[in-house]
Amino acid sequence: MGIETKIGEILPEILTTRLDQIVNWARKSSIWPATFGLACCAIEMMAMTDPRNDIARFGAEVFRASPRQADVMIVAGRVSTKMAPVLRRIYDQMPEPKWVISMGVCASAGGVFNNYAIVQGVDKVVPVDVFVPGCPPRPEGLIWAIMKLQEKIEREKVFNEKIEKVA
Amino acid sequence: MQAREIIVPTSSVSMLRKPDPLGDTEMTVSLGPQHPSTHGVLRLELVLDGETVVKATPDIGYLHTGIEKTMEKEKWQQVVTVTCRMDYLNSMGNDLGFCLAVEKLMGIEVPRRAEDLRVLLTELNRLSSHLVWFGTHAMDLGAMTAFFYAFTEREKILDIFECFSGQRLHQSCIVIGGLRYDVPDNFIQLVRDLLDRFPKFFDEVKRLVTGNKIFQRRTMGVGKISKEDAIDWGLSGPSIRGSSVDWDVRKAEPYSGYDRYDFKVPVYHGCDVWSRYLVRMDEMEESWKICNQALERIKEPGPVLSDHPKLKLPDRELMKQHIDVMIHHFLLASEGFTVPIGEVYQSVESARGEIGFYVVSDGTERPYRVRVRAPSFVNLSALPTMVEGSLLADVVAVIGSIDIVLGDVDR
Amino acid sequence: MSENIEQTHSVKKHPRYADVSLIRKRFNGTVQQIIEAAGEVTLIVRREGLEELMAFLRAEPSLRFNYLSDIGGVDLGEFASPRFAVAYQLYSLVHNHRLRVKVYLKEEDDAHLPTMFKLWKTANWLEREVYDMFGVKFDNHPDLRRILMPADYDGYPLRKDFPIKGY
Amino acid sequence: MKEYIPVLLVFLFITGFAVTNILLAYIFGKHKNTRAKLMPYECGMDPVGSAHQRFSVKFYLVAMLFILFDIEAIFLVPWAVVFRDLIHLGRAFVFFEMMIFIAVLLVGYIYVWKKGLFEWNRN
Repeated sequence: MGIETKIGEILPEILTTRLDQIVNWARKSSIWPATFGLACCAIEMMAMTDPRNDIARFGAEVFRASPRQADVMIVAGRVSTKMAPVLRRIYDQMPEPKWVISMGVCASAGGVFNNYAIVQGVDKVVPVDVFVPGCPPRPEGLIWAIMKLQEKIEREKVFNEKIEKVA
Repeated sequence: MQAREIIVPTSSVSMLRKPDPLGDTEMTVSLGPQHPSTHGVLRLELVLDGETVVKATPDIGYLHTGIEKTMEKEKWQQVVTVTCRMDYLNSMGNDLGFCLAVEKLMGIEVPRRAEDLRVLLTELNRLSSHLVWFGTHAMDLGAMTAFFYAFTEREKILDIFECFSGQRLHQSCIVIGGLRYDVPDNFIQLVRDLLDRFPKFFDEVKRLVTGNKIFQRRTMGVGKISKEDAIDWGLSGPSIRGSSVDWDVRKAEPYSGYDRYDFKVPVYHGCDVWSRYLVRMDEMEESWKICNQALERIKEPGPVLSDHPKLKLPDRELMKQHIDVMIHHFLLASEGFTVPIGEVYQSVESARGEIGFYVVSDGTERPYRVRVRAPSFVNLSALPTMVEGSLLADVVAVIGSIDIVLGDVDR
Repeated sequence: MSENIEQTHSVKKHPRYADVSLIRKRFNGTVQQIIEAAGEVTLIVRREGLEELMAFLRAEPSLRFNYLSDIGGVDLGEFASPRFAVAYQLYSLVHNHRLRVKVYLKEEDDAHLPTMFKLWKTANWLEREVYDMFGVKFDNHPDLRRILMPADYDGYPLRKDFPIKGY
Repeated sequence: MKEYIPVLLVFLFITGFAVTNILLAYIFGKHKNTRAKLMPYECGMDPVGSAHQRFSVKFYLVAMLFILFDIEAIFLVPWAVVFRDLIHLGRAFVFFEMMIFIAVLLVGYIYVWKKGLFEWNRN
């Protein structure tokens, strides 16, 4: 693992939590989503960036096309079985600290379509951090999800991660 | 703990690159499923010579949802919730198409007020769909501000949809037999405010993009398709009206009372991205005119659901006294109604073109087969002829000009 | 036949569905049945004479079906003798009338149909979708492969014996 | 020589800022080089063909032209800055001296234009 876990052992606990908070504050206040608009939720995702319910207030309005520069992948829409390997590939190609928001019922659990073509829930393909209900969820619903993700990032431990001895 | 990832030393990745099959300067690029300018999950396999596109083969199916299979297990009245998720930008156009097909099969007359309301709602939906097209098409070519103008105006239209049906995108309020419920009383005032403010917004936006020299240079003479090719490839809607074919389903086969409205069908003869752009901009004005006329008509109250025994639930008081009315109500609510055996093809002018519903019924309470003729699917099949020989940057302009929605393409 | 001399009027008032007396005379052998229901005309046609009929429908000045709206496949049931039905929805931009040509196919003598790509280029993708969903083959089609399902998918989803959740 | 100290300081500050940023990111970043992550990004598909191919020459020519005319613009800047101090040599002389320089480059520009290097899609 990275050098930061070594630092975690040297520095006392109080110092690393302070360092944690700084790093987490930096990460949470500018989450760059990767454009992964699939279906109707993508239209509501676009509506989230328009001047009325503006996501720029939370620092997440820069939609990066390439996964290399993205922090969060908002899976917006129904994931078909033909698209699942592409989704997994894009998730793998995103650099670490990465998160996934599964937007809408179709991404979270297959939604209205319980048939041969749709993956019943995107957590079968990638680990998901925040699920957003709604079909499609309102733009405010997605902004709520990003705020929930920010709270989750704040609580993450960056430096003094306990190293489980892998058998 | 996450499954252990195999840490691979970077040096061994180079062997991953397969030997270059073509061997010469042509390069195969995948304008792939995850791409900002493909309006969804379309994949274009482009063979490029320098920057000129030599060969383009669209690869679709990345959003295939098996909607036609799902329709076969839904009851007649439930299918509406699935059709509006196909072309999610013009959901009311899809519902209207399906409902008209079934009404034609059952021989049902829809009350006049329901027809006018349906026209008003589908035209508002066409406006909101054209605004999304306008915003993303201009943004693909670099004009960022048009997106924000268009989406703020669209939010006002979605407010009207929400106040009326509780849902911004998939209203499913158009059902077989008319409308699910009547409009609230402040609906007419909301639409009146929207329609009064629309011309001022539209002129400003027109100056912003139509008058923009760069936008004109990027779209004139790009993505040409002649009139014969347009008819041969089965284009429809604004894409075919940009190649000088004067065909609009609302005029050719008027449905839901469209022959009572006077509006012009814009046709341009440039056959390129620029003329398709102009067709859609004029279409927005025509839709505005239709909305105004429809708004006058829905002022006087009236029923919105046809009183055909299969469709209208009997009223509660009568149900309390007679057992047969109770049974009728129970069967209707639990099992749904049956549609006589037969097949019908009904097409409707959606924002992207002619969306056709070929409904086959075998007399039970579920449709036997619903085949949807999706305009984006057919318009996309003509993309290679428009794109081969042009530059890579023009591919983005052409995709924007045929205004495809991948939910419509892949169904 | 140059196209631009024909002014395609969309306001011309015409019977919405074509009169079939001319077809009945010329193609008595291939046309098995003519159904007029729900205000629409359907020709039930045998597969053998299909190509000449379609070429005639497209070229005949009084009919002039120059626009192929749709090709729809129907599976009539797992054990039905003519199992598949393929319906061509034809439309004439010039005369503003429609016609449906249906062909019934038995599964035993491997359901195949001549391609309509020569007459209408839009048939290319429409036939590929019917092949993808039903397994009806179209001989000398430019490139008959799956269009919506993944390329190596076995099974034809829209057949009645295909379970809705897939295998 | 002394007046070049501030330039040196600014130079040091810039390189220092850039280097520390990259170094911090490298040190504190979590490195997990899985096979999928190191594969070239092709919109989510498998990479086909290799990127090291012969490009057509017009890309190189356009780059060279840009550098050429860019340097021409850079030469104008010092001339414009000291223009007032050279007034005593005679106003017309100083002005036309630079115009000759620009005229020479203009001949090159017209030649390139007529050669059709700017028509991009007629390769």
